[in-house]
Amino acid sequence: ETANIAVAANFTKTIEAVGKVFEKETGHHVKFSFGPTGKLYAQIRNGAPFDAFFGADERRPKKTIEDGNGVADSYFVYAQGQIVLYSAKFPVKDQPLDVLKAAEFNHLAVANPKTAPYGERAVSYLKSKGLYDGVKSKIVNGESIAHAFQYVVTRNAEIGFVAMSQVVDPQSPVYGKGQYWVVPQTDYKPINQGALITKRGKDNEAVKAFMKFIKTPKAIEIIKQFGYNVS
Amino acid sequence: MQNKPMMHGYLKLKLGEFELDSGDFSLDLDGVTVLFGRSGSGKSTLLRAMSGLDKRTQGILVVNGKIWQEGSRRMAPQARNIGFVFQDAALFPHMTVRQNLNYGMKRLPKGVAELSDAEFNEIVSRVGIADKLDRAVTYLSGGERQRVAIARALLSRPDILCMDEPLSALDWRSKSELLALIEDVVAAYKIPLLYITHSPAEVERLADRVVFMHDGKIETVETLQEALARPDSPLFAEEGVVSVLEGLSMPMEAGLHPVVMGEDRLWLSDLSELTQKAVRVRVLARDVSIALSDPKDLSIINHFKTTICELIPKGEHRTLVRLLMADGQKLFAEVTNHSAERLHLRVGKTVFALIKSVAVTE
Amino acid sequence: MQNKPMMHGYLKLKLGEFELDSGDFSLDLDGVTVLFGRSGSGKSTLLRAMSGLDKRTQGILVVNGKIWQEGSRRMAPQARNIGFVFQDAALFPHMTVRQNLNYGMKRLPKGVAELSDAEFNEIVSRVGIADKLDRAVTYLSGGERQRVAIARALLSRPDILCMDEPLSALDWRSKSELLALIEDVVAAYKIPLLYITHSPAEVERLADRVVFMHDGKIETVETLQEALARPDSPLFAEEGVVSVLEGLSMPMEAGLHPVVMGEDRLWLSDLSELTQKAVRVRVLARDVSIALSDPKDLSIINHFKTTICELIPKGEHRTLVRLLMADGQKLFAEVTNHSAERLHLRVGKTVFALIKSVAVTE
Amino acid sequence: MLEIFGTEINLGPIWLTLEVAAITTLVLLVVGTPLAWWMAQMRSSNKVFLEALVALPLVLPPTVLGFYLLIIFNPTGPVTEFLRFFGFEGQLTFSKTGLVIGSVIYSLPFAVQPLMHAFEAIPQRLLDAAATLRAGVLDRFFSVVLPLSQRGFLVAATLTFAHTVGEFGVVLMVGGNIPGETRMVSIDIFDHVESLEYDQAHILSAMMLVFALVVLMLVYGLNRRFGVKVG
Amino acid sequence: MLEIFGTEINLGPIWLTLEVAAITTLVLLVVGTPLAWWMAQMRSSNKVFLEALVALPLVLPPTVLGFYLLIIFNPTGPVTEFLRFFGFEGQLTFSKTGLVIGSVIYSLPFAVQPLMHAFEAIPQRLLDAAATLRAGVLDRFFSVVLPLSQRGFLVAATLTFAHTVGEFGVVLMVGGNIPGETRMVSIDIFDHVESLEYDQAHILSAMMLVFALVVLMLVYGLNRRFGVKVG
Ligand SMILES: Nc1ncnc2c1ncn2[C@@H]1O[C@H](COP(=O)(O)OP(=O)(O)OP(=O)(O)O)[C@@H](O)[C@H]1O
Ligand SMILES: Nc1ncnc2c1ncn2[C@@H]1O[C@H](COP(=O)(O)OP(=O)(O)OP(=O)(O)O)[C@@H](O)[C@H]1O
Ligand SMILES: [Mg+2]
Ligand SMILES: [Mg+2]
Repeated sequence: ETANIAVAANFTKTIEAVGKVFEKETGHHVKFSFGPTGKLYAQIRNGAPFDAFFGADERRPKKTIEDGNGVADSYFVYAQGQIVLYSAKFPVKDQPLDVLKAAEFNHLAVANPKTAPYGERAVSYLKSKGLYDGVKSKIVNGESIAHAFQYVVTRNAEIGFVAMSQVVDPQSPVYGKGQYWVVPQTDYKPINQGALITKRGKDNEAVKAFMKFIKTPKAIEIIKQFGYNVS
Repeated sequence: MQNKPMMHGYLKLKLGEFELDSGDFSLDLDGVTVLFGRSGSGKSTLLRAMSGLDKRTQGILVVNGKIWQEGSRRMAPQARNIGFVFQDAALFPHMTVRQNLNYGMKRLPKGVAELSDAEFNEIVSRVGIADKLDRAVTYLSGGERQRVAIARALLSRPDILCMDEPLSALDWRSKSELLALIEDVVAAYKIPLLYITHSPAEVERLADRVVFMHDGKIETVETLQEALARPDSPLFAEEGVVSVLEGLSMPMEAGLHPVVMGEDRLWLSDLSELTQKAVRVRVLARDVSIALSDPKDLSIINHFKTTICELIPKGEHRTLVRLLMADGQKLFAEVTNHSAERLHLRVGKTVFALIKSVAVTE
Repeated sequence: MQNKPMMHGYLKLKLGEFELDSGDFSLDLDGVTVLFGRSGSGKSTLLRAMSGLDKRTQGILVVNGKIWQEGSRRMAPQARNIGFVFQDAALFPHMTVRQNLNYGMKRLPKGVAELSDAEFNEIVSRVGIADKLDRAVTYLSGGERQRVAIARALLSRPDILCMDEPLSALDWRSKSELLALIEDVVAAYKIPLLYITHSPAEVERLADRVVFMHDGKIETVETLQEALARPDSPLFAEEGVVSVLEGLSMPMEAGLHPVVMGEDRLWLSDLSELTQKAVRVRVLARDVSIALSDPKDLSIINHFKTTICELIPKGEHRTLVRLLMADGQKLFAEVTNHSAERLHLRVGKTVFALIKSVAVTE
Repeated sequence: MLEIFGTEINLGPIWLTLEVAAITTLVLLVVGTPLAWWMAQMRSSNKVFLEALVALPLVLPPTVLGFYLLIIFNPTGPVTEFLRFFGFEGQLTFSKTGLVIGSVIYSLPFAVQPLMHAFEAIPQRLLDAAATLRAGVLDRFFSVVLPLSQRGFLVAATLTFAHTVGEFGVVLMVGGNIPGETRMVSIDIFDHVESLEYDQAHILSAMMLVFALVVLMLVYGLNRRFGVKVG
Repeated sequence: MLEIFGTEINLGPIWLTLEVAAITTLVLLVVGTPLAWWMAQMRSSNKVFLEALVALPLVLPPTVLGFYLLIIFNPTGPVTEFLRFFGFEGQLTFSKTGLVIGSVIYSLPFAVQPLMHAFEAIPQRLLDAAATLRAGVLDRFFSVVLPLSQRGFLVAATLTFAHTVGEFGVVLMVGGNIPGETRMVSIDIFDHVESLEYDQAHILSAMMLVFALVVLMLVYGLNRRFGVKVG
């Protein structure tokens, strides 16, 4: 059987890796559609043929269930994103707070706090440390965490809050270059990424199997490799 | 019982400041009808209105019993079976000459046979574009474009032909070749022709009737005879008064064509083979001289004994003399007042009319 | 020491199958030079090449000592100070008539004064568009467009005027009004004019010299006198042979203008006030009759005693008689062979030439 | 699958893109031609309104336009209901149909504006001449108007085609990014960028550029060879 | 800030959008006119290549185009270095300059194609007539070509303007979505949609549509009143 699964864009690579293993092990087939979480939400609300929905936050998957488009008890948190501060130029690994305080950079890339949980957590972290006002005028908003990362990669922003998954990936263009500092998990609310089975996928065996598979240690191992936490 | 082909109606068309307001008119639709009038008098506008090419036309137009226009409802031009040669040719720039010609031929109404290849070739070569058939039309010379437009209209076998100054950009030789062609086609296929020209020579050669236009109005519709009989006819404005005489042509003698008019014979030195028996010749009044006696040792060969029936002072020291020929036809002679006095010309006097040169019109 | 204004060169221009290849030519740049030739012979192409309007022109062109073209390098047309009246008017559709006229006036070269309002008004009203100045040009009639184009070129005060069949779409009255205007402007401002026309009447009226073209080549360049002296001149193709006589005009007597030619007097019944003392009159050979004795009771007023100096058989049963007038000028008469025999015309014989009608050319 | 410089490239999205772009161009020419002709002939003041209306799809950001299309073409919405009535089965969104509909609406101005412009430039006297040669309205249109507006059609077709190829927002929203079904190459590139597979993104982009360059040069070259100049 | 139906609307992005769209249109007309004229006059086969090149920005998805612009315009890249050489200070990305540059490149085909089309339709004989009336090349251009290609300019300007207003991908990518500086209304609407603030999205979209409709109607109305028909 085949399942169509809508996945938040930031999780693209990870879930493809998981999916490959899943397909090999179960013989089921999964097709992933990627997009911004809000867009996926709107699509499901308007009859998109998705059997499951992996969001980038908790809010929009939960809202899908509230709307009556999801299977109520299928919701779970499949991964937690980790924020890192990355720069190719500044010594963020050793003195992250000094760098932020000095604010000698032109641009600090952050995902849009309004639409991306990574951005929202990064901003609230800055605020909690009293650093926000100092860097506020330097912030450039990427529409998603991937977009914020592109700012940094292309050196348009000298420094930025990006996702752990983006710097630990051996294929990443910044892999082994520059410095990054993992923002302590304790300093921000966890970025829970929630998933659920949609009403359409209720009876889809492949989806059920996949949801089960993603909670197995094997899958969790892969997810962790890509820089996510799984609690 | 078949009615005579006719076009009658009343057409109005307001274009900016100009207003066409034809007045009631009625035209026989056979042979050639010429629209004549000064530049800007509305000839093109009237012809377009008659052809249904302007949506804003108002009025009524009935052709051969069919209603072409009633109020602002008009029959579409493509349904009228009209051939039109535009003042500026209006060739299709995306087609070769041949494709332009074929355009109308491919759209013949049912029941009308296409022209044979021989007929096609004849028209094309007489129009003088046989060697240009496969050229793009964009770079034709002014005269070449007009010739293609004429051929295109002729080949589309319309029920009525309209031509808007089709010969204006041509040298006289092309002009006279095409005039002959137009005459032949009109005669052979019996297509009535509506024709705009500024040239009185073309009018006299082609016209059966003339529509005189002035300031957007039709002033009069006259047969060519009537138009020529009036000494003040606008046709004469350029070359002066003209008489048109009718007669029967006879076989050639000593390089001259005799044309018999009652007892008189007019000798035509015209070169062309006269195919028709009944001919029409055109004599400029200023080409007619008057002698009191029949002069013998003179190179002028045409001497007619005539009676003066009217002396019309023309101003500018000229007198127009209307002469009655033996067979009753009228002939105008223009002389200076000085000569008229010297020769004591009076109404009723018998004089000899000497005609130097003569042109055949039909 | 100033040289005579001249244009000389050799122009080549290949357009598709047509090839302009002028050959060496050399023209005096004063008065009016007419390009004459059949439709498609390359008149428009040559004029465009002379004006620098076609980039593909090759050859050499030197005007008043300045090099306008050398090889494929050409001086830009806007630098040549040429006024051009195009065969199809080429008015700017986004401007009113007045704006079209102003276009050239606003771009006078330094040192050339703009025409005064009075001069502007005169030209505009003589061209006959005074009441149309504020109209959009899009809907002008064919003749109106040509008139605007003529006025536009005249008002731009060029050093050389080029006109490509500027009068073809006009009625004869507008034609003759505009011819008079063109003559006046050319004379008053001393602008040399290059002029294309198909009408021999226009040639005879305007031309100082004629460039005969055939098949893309300049056949000959002749003064009008030379062109008219040749009995086989292409100018005569339509109306037959023409003689042009020169004389001095005298004050009017009894409504007639005497023109003195040596001992002879030619009586002109021409209406117009003759401003010039030296006049040129044009006589069609077929308007000249020959009498053996001086006829008395005849309305023909012009009788000249002449000597036959040549008899030219013209074929088609016609003979062209070249007559020597008392003052040495040549006069052609055309008679039928039949008349020539009847009158026993021989070279050396003294005959009377009767001239019925006469037109003044200049 | 194709391997270029050691990088695997999935050709599916490319074919899909070309197919959708071709269909969209075709549909737009077929639909846009009469519309443009009708508008070119209009003299009333409605014309102004219509002209503005046709240009509107440009004003909304594609994702937003997509969002509204999603709402309008919702499987329980009025449009789908209406089509059901005529025996239509299936769904307008999340399918190739959806992609085409979205692209057609989004590219409408690119087709209609140049066509209208071209139609308006055709001299009335040529249409008059055709009418006197017995060509009816349709006949005139096909024999005179069409060939003389060749250049306009070319502009319309290339703008539409290229625009559909590069379209992203609308097709992402209406199509749903389902692999093998609605994943167009623009989305594919974007996915690669998101998942840090820059190599694939570069290669795909380069392929599209080269392909487009070749196609456009061919089209323009042919036009230059066989084109007509009016006026 | 404006309150409509109890929903707060931030007008800043709207003004910015109009400003950027206006500047872009202006720049494109100024840059595109000589380019289009030059191309219209060209007879060599380079023309075909240039035509295709001009159409290329259409082929890349805007976000991808934006991504490449990010790479090209990065503050240590050659373009910026080159401009620095001429005294340019500051950064091409994350600024209004960047937005305008991005929009100009992206909308280039919409300006150049209709202009070129219009220029090519101008009858040579009118240019000849102008030349014989002593108008030089530039003079001819301004006195004959420009007024006669009015319709082409109109199409070019409205397509460019509308397209820039609705532009999303490129400005999102290059701009940095900095509130008050580079947040255009298209991004604003998108953000509202993403964060499920549908009311704001609807209101903003409606405002843009109505505004665009009015502007376009005005423009087309004026053109109809003062327009010239050639041919
Ligand atoms: N659409 C229009 N709007 C305004 N005026 C017009 C329009 N069409 C024609 N006219 C005017 O109507 C008058 C008659 O034009 P028309 O073309 O019928 O003249 P014409 O007799 O054919 O002249 P010509 O012999 O010069 O061709 C002209 O003065 C012309 O300017
Ligand atoms: N661009 C071109 N390409 C091909 N042939 C051309 C081009 N321009 C002109 N010709 C041809 O050159 C010949 C001469 O044209 P031109 O316009 O000079 O003739 P013309 O003497 O002015 O004739 P008319 O009296 O009919 O105006 C014509 O046969 C024409 O078809
Ligand atoms: Mg007319
Ligand atoms: Mg010519």
